[in-house]
Amino acid sequence: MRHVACIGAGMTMFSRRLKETGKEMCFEAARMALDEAGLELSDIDTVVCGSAPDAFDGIHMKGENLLDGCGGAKKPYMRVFTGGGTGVLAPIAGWWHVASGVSDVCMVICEEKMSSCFPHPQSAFAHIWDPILERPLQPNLVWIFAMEMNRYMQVHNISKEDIALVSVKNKGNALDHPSAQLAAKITVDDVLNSEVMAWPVQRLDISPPSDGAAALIFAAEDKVGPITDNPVWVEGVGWCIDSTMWTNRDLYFPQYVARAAKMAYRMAGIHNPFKEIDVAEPYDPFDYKELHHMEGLLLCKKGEAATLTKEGVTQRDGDLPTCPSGGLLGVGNPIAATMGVKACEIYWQLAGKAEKRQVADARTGVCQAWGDLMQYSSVMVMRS
Amino acid sequence: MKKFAGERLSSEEMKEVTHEEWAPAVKYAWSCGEAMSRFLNELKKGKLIGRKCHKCKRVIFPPKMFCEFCFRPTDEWVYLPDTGTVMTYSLSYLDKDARRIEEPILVGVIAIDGASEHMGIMHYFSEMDPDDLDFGLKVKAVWKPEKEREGSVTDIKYFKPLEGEK
Amino acid sequence: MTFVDRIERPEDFRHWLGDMEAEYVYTSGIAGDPFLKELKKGKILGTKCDNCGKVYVPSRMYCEECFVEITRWVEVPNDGIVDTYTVVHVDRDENLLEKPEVWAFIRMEGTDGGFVHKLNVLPEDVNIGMPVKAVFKSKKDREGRITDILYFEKP
Amino acid sequence: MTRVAIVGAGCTDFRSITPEVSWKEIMYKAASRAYHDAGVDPRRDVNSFITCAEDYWEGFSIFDEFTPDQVGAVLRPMITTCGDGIYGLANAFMQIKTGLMDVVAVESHSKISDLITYRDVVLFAFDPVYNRPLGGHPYYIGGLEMRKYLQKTGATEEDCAHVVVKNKKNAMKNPMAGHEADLTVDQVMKSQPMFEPLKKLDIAPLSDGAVVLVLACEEKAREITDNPVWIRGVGWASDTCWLEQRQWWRAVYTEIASKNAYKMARISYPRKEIDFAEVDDKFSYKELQHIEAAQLCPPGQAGRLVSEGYFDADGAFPVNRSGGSLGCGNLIDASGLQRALEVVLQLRGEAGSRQLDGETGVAVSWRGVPTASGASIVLGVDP
Repeated sequence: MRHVACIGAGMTMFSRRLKETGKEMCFEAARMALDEAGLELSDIDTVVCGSAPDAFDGIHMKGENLLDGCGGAKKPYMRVFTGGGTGVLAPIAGWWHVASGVSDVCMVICEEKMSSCFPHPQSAFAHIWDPILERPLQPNLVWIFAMEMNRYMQVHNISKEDIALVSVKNKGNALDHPSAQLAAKITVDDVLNSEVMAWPVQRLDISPPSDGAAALIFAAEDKVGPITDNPVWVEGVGWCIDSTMWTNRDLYFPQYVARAAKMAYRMAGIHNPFKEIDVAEPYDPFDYKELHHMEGLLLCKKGEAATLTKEGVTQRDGDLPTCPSGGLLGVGNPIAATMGVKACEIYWQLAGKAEKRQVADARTGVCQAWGDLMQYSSVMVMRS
Repeated sequence: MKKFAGERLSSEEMKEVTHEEWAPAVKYAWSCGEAMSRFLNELKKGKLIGRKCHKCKRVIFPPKMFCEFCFRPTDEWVYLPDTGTVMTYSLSYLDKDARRIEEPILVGVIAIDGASEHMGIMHYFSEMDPDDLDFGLKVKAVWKPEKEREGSVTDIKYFKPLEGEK
Repeated sequence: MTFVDRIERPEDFRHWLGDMEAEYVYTSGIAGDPFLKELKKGKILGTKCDNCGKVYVPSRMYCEECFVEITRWVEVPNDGIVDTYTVVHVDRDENLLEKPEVWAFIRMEGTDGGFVHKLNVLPEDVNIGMPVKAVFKSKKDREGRITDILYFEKP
Repeated sequence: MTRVAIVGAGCTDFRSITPEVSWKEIMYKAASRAYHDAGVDPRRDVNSFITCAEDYWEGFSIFDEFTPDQVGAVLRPMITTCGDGIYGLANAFMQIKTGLMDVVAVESHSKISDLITYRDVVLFAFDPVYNRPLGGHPYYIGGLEMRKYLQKTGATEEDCAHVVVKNKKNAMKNPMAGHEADLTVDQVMKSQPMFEPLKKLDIAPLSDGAVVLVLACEEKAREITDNPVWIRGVGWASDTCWLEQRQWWRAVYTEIASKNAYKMARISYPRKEIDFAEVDDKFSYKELQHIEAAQLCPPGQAGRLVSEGYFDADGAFPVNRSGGSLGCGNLIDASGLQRALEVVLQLRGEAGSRQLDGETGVAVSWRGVPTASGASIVLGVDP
């Protein structure tokens, strides 16, 4: 297994609507990553595209349409797609392209253009359900997150106030992110008074749909020397999927996240995640999910995440800075392109390039993505 | 190329810039196959049916012709009562087109009695005070009249609290 | 045998009807917007990569091979050469068309690109290498779309 | 680094409609046969699972949600590759090469009979601003390509008709095939012109079917089976996606993919070192295009050679002994695994009345209209 390093990252603005086409967004993100790594497209020998439902961009076999913007023309180019988990699974695919020895320098581009689905991506979300068991009930996607949040709150007796703290933290952190779509100084009361969508989920508990793209470049250890003296090494990767039947499991603890995390930690030689990890970017499309995923990532005991948040442990200057980027809640949620605030953020943090968002002396970081019908998770551990 | 590039558009500008509109014809007739065909035909008769795996002893509902834990064919059909327990729930103030509604839609996951732990389906609740909707509530299916049933999960109108519960 | 119980009567098999339909609005993008605005005026634009000199029609925001941003716009004559063509006999539902249509890829002169479009030429008169010219809709019917070009025909 | 072998193969037969199984059940059938063939228990012995699928072929916004249960991947690492089956094999190959995974299952299927509006979905893959607004039947792309191919190589429509006759006849000996037939070149030439010069019989008919292959690292492969089929080389590539930029008559993607696969397999004279091939033939002329792009005959000569019987079952270089897509049926994104499966069966000597002799085979795939993407994989009896 060749040792693999991240040597450059890039991302576009996250916005409810962007003028750029999907291809153009991919180019902007890829060009930023190449510029940061000081490379040209000719230095890249394979390209991986990560993009979530075709139903958002409104193009069947979307990977084929994006390929020239990703720099894939006349190159080995492949798209991987695991729902919301694509944001970290695509970089993991980039990792095995290089670690396997098949490729020396691999560029991973993630893209999502949800604004093409008009007037609201909600109509694309209407088709993620089982056609026989669930679509006849005409469900709204928020229902299942409300049901998971409700169960999580009930088992651990966690209040809405505790959960709202996450939204306040992340939307505040996002004020320091140039791409932020919904950065704002808000209070817990703002969250509790916001419009109820599907109890217990309210408007400010949720991240917005966005357009955006992100890019990350991986290189093999023997190629890193001339390129950069500040590589960030991929130390652990893990991914796991649970049964399709989300109605057949207890939703209070994400078992599949724990399995993906254990896989990554075993590979990275991490035995006490809370102590050994300096910065974490769990997937936070909803505020309760950051807590749910901190527990899934074994960063704390079940039900303890809310307490840590209340004690400020997850602040940028806390013992375990969590979502210093501002996450999906603050910067935006372009599904696959959330790689920009997860994998790319951890790279920038560990390379000391996070500017105003920089966490002091961070050496080991973990990023995580989550998706499908509350059943998929991908985890990557990096170390500088 | 500047960093964090991108030109934001407001919803009005979206239609001012040159653009294309399209609504694809994408229609399906999914083959329900063995398990779902039987499941739907039984719903039409007002019955719930599951499959049992003799190796792990689980009664799987909704039914599958294979057990995903043991990766082997499931062994027998098992009829199940139309009562169950609320595993989780939500009160939705958005209808299917994400428009706000005053009266919430009560929806949740019901673990069906007789099936293994947690084996449930999502469905509506009604004929009850929303405040009574809680974890562990015992509920019973309310069916459409037989002649209106067509073999669909909507042959069950909703679940309501079991008598004597509330 | 994969399953231990099988349905024996074909009429017991069910099919479930459904769709995956939604409405879509596609922005034409940073390079597409100026191209279609000029097309509406009956003019065809391309973009030229300063690095390798390639002229892209339709216009592009970046060069595919040099992977650098392109900002140079060039006007392109409405004339092209038929690079390849086909005579289409069926519509999208595979019903026979009353009159077969001629579709072609027309390479625009002096560029590395062109248009996939229809030809207003009889099937028997078409051949590869034949010069053709873009014919636009009347000014008032144009909408800033690729369909503002009605078809290509002999100059 | 370890070498990688295919140790198990399973498939359903290829039929135009399969009303008796749902998409879950057709995947389960192929998977249970593959695991039985390899003698492995997916719940214990398989470390990673890969599915190749696209949302709109299946009818779900996120099809990845609906795949784990039926291949035995519940609470296991699994991904969906949006590509042809050979792209899935490439991902499995890389996962095993890293040493992180020992045994990986790759699944791909077609349940295209469930999709009512196939042509509208194919058109939905076209560029929404520059190509799709013109509408029409999306297969006109095939007509444009075939015309240019015939012009550039001097091949004739009769040569393409020979491909159809050869493949549908080959399929007569393939019990899994769904579109076998004894045809004459004249019959093909007289079939309904659709997108001249592409005629109705030049187009492979759609078909349902599922294929699962089980891959293993060298150590596990020797434990699992005594006749593993080794992956000597794999490559995948895309030409530009713009119709306006494309080389209409050359399969550039196969040129790049095959070059990479041969480099990995240390093959310098493909025509001599490879014994037979299974190449994509969703349209008749594509087989000729892919044979030339994969360096399996001199450039521009495939048309002449196919008419001379050079690629027949008993010819100098058999191509598509299985019957190809024209004979078995077009499995859309599972076509790559359909091609690779035949090469595996041939190399294991399990091709029955279709058996060829040979120690190295290549499978070449194309993702269909409107893409210019494809993959190539070189398999051999020894590593």
